[in-house]
Amino acid sequence: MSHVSVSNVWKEYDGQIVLERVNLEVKPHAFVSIVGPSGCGKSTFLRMLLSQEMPSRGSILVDGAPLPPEPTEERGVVFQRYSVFPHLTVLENVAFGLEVQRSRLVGRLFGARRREVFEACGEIIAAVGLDAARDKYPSQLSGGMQQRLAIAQALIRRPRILLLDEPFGALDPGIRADMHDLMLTLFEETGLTVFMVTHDLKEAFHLGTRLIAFDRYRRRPEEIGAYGATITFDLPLDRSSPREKREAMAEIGHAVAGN
Amino acid sequence: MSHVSVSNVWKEYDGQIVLERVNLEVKPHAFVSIVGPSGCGKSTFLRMLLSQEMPSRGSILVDGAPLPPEPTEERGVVFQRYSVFPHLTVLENVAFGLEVQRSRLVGRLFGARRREVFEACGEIIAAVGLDAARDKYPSQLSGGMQQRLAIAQALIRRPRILLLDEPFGALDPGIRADMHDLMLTLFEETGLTVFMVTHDLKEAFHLGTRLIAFDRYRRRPEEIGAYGATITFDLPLDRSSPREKREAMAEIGHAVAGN
Amino acid sequence: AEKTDFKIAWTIYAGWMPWPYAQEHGIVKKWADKYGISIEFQQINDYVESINQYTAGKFDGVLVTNMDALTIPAAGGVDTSVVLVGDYSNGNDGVVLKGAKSLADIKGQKVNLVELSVSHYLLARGLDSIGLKESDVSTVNTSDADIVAAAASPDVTAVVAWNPQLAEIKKSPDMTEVFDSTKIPGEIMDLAVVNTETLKDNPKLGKALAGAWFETLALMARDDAEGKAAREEMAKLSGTDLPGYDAQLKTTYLYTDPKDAAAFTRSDDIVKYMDLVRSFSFEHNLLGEGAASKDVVGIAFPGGKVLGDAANVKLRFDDTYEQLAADGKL
Amino acid sequence: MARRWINRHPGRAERLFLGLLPFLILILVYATGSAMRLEVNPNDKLLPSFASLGNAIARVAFSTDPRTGVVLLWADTAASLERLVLGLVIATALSLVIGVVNGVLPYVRAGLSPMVAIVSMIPPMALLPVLFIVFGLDELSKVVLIVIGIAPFLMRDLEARILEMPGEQLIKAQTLGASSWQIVLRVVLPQMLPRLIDAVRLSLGPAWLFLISAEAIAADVGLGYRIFLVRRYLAMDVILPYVVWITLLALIFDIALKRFNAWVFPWMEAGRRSA
Amino acid sequence: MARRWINRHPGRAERLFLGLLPFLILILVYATGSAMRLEVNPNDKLLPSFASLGNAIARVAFSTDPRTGVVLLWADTAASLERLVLGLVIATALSLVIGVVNGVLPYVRAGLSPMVAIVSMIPPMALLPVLFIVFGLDELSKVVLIVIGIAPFLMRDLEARILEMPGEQLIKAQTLGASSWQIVLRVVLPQMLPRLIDAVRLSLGPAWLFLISAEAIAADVGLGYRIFLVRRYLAMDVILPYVVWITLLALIFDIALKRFNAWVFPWMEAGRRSA
Ligand SMILES: Nc1ncnc2c1ncn2[C@@H]1O[C@H](COP(=O)(O)OP(=O)(O)OP(=O)(O)O)[C@@H](O)[C@H]1O
Ligand SMILES: Nc1ncnc2c1ncn2[C@@H]1O[C@H](COP(=O)(O)OP(=O)(O)OP(=O)(O)O)[C@@H](O)[C@H]1O
Ligand SMILES: [Mg+2]
Ligand SMILES: [Mg+2]
Repeated sequence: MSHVSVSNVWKEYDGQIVLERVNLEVKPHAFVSIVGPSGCGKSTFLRMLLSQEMPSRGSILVDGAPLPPEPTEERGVVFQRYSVFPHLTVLENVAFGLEVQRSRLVGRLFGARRREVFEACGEIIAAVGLDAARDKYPSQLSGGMQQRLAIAQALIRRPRILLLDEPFGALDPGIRADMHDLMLTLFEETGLTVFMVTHDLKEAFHLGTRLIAFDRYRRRPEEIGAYGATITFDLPLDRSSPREKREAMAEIGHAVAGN
Repeated sequence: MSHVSVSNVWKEYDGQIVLERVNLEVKPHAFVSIVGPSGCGKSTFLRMLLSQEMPSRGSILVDGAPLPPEPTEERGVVFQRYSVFPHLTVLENVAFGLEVQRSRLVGRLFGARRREVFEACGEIIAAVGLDAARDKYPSQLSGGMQQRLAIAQALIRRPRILLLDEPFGALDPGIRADMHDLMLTLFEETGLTVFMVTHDLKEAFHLGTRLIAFDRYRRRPEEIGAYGATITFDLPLDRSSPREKREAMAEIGHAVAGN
Repeated sequence: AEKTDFKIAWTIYAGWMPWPYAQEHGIVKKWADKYGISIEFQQINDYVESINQYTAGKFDGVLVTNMDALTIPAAGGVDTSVVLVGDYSNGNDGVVLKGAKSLADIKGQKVNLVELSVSHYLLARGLDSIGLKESDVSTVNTSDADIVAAAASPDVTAVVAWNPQLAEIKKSPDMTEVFDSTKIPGEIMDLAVVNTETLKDNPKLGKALAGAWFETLALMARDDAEGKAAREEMAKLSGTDLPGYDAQLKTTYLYTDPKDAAAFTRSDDIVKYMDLVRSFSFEHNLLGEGAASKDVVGIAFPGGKVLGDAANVKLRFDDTYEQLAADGKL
Repeated sequence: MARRWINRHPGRAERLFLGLLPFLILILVYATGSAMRLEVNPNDKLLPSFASLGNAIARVAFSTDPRTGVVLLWADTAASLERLVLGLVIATALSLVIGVVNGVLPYVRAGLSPMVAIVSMIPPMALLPVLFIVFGLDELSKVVLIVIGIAPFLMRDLEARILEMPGEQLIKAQTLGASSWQIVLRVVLPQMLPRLIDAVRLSLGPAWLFLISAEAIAADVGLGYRIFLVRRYLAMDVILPYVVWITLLALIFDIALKRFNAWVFPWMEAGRRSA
Repeated sequence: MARRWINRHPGRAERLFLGLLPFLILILVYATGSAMRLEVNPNDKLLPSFASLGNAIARVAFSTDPRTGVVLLWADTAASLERLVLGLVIATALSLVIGVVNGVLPYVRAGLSPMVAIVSMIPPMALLPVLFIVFGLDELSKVVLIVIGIAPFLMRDLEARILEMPGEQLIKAQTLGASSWQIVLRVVLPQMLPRLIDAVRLSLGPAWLFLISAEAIAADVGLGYRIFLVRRYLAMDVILPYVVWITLLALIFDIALKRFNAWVFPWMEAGRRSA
């Protein structure tokens, strides 16, 4: 059975077609890496998976049911731009998801229950390397630190689908490798389905169990607007065969670079 | 003669030491790649080179003279966060530097002179691949497109020193390769000196003629704040020897990843 | 200094409406031309502001009550001459109680009025007449523009007001007028005053004003169509209609005949009235905070009579122009 | 699944209905109140019936005043609008200059910002006598009252908005060789004009307030003058239509300025979150 | 190299000097004007000398009034502050509720937003008669006038600020399972409180204005009452100190609210560009 099913989705903005004829069937527990040139509509695609925007045409089904019309806790997200809450400390940002879950009325815990939740958050904060900044506000963090915080925040509710929009772009290689390990561990442990937009092909191959590329078939300037991008490559990735992977990588790299 | 000379520079914020004992001599026409873990002070270092902030101690000399106390057109910049003018179109954003140069009084050209400048900007706009978006406003561009615009804008005045803070982080590999070529061409043609912060070691090696890494010697949580980061690696890069490059890369990668 | 252009401030009030009428119908111009000067009447909505502007020197003259002439320009050191005593309030000011029958019921009530104005004076005189003191009531300063609405408010039980507001307030069935200015005739006068120095240097101004004033009064007093038309226009100007305006005129004793005006200005009554007014003013600190007694500001009357400090005369009742009009010598 | 309320947007028709609803309720409440009062006292002037409102409107808006030969409402409106527009234009121009130099130049800010903050706290009404004496009782003082009343707010708002601008933009402009003057002209001003106009929209209410207050004290024509004139007779049948008319005028100004902003500064709209 | 003016920051001492300069100039201008007028008429009341100002201050602020047995200035201040604070608190609370639901819930916005916009344009002074009837002539109507005067501005500002919030935050909160109510409580409200307080600071001027106007219309104690009472005899020696005092009080409120904001909402300051 296919878990996420995208059929014939189009998306226009004010008459400008961004995406057209997007079809995709994703099995449960897939890690879909999404690549494609800048401005081709990758973020737009993620926004539709999130129900932040509606497709202009076509439908998206999850487990056979249409996507709920609004974001839910089953689909977590890390945006390209920073999306943590500026008025909460690192710890409070991470605890937010648990607090609203456990206190429906005021969305906030007190006393022992609060301490308990905060302790539970310590682990993931440590995992993203923000232990020393637990009590800082986002504006006191560097860009990369904010993004790591956003990742921790999105993971705390253990969503079934995780949408990542260039989540590791601002991280240095060391931290990035740690985050990759964290992602893979979580992915294996929880049976999560992940959609990740990235510009780093190596990352796409390293993490993904499947790689799709968005691109336009028509590239002449006067055609942009009238024709949108769609899925031009769709490769299942087998993590066990490094050679195949390298070959596929070269092929895709070539195609996506567009020359 | 050394072109840019940084001697014993410290930077503190509210008693928290971010950088300490930074010493660096840079020859003219160098391409300095800067790497280091997130939050270690790379952006802070660039801000000081830009005169956006003053060192807490120590001095920075350019061609033997102290750095002017404010940003000048000799030092161009592309920030980590988007820094184009939201009220100008792509074309106007790029033309800005030329307009303020040629019209001291109103910073704006009219008629034939305006057309001439706008035409001159066409080339670099094409070079960063924004031809189709010449008349769009930044808010109508994707993140990557905005960043490419910022690069074109910074290059138009042909600064002698160019400061780049993760300029290509948001670009897809194809565009990124084009931008690399553009950077290298410009670098060779103009005798520019470049300081570029990046998280991508491959990029650092590919573009740089020299690579420096910032890091802390002390990493225990209770020591952060009391001790800052400083330059821990400083390698001249010879573009002609791929093997050496690969070896150095492995070494640095290991060190910077911190494990 | 001698000059030819004069500005007088006026505000809307039944007894003063002849002035704007005279201006619009060229009567003022006719008389001013006769004396080779020009006089402009400028309307100010806010009565106190018009006096303040006169006191600050922005106008050569102003239409004002006797008490305000004493307490604002005169007490403020601006030597002021009364050129014309236009009328006195003969029922135009009144004390109104809600659901009570006599003035004695006012005891202990909160009274809404324009504090330190002629309303306040009327209240004091009323209380005096039945042996009450001002401390037997408490006063709430209420703007004259809003006093009608205030009176309609459920928690207001006692109001002192002048026309046309008074008439509006009395229209409400539960309001009873328990005291009015017919009980103190002549004490609340409406005057045309001019800066003394200006008048001394330019007696023509006084003559022109007197000429225009009595001509207009004669016109409006007529019971024929022309007189009615004049009054109708004055009514319009003051924002009401002819019956409303006529009702207000009934409670205004206009000195239509210049002889009467001159006689009243010279009478002993006016000295007595001004003494009452200055006593009230002194008791309410209106002659200046530092005033040692009610004598600090001198008031001069025709024939050399002076109330208070003769060395500091700042308010002068002058019958010259009324007399000239009476003698037909203008 | 039911959507969260924050995600539910009314349709066109619903929006129209919801927007009109409070007004319908208001009219109903008025009608009831009026009927109740008129039953007790048929001469009550406070809440006149719709019929007498209609009469009064016909009198002031559609027939010439026999005395002056003009239609009162239009004469009043013309006089008031002239004062208002003049006051708004002067206040805006002044605030633009002072707000921008305050926001951009630290030295000027150190000198003027505290002064502007303090002046913005002075209740201008209390100083009316001085104003009238300094600026005379004619049009000038009315315009000056509007300017004094709203300019400090505009200046402070503008200064704050400029200080909120991302510092990177000013740095970027400097690295492109722009002088202080050029930065003001090409970076700060164009971005601040739409904000200023938004601030002017917020000032429309106070501007009318000051105009009416000034007209209540010294004028012989104008909307505020008329209201003041008939207020002593409690002629609510004239006051209420005048108030509605003033509100309508203010609203038209507001909408016109909003449209103007969207039209002249397209880049503002391009980035807005849809409402 | 000479720095650009936008990059030059005055030092501590310079800032103090520059900040005081306009006030010194003002005092000088006043002293000259006063001396000139007093030369012409020693009894002139419009611009009293500093000596008579001092006398008046001593009289109203430091000695009991013989008639009432209280120190006038303190009695007036206490009465006015009570009304002002009450009005501000009620207006703020009301605006918080309405502004937030307007900003967050599209359905409520469709209904209330136009109404609030229109109410914000009504000049409240013109409707005083109705206010008097409904709320009486005592304290309540004064407080209500303040509320009616400033609440619509606060509501509109809050609504606009909420609409300016990055949409990503609301989306993010939803993906973390927050309900509309939880989003309001934990995301919108905490971020809006400091903005609301900033808006209240901007409303301090208007709030005083409405208070003084209300006190001018009907009162027996209060700062506005005193000013309008003594205006009857142009006692600028009392009016001017009262105006200065009101300005000072407003300023203290302003600074206190600013401090409060920085203290209670540290995250606001953390990200600010240094001035
Ligand atoms: N709200 C909008 N209104 C109009 N056009 C939009 C809007 N949002 C996005 N677009 C357009 O849609 C296209 C796709 O944008 P999107 O942000 O999805 O690109 P992307 O693939 O994520 O690019 P990048 O890799 O640079 O982030 C762009 O051409 C952009 O101009
Ligand atoms: N204005 C400031 N006030 C206080 N601390 C600051 C300020 N700016 C930066 N810092 C601190 O200085 C340190 C270095 O920040 P910086 O932005 O230079 O890091 P970076 O190396 O560029 O990180 P990244 O790779 O994530 O961009 C961080 O710990 C940050 O918290
Ligand atoms: Mg994107
Ligand atoms: Mg950085």
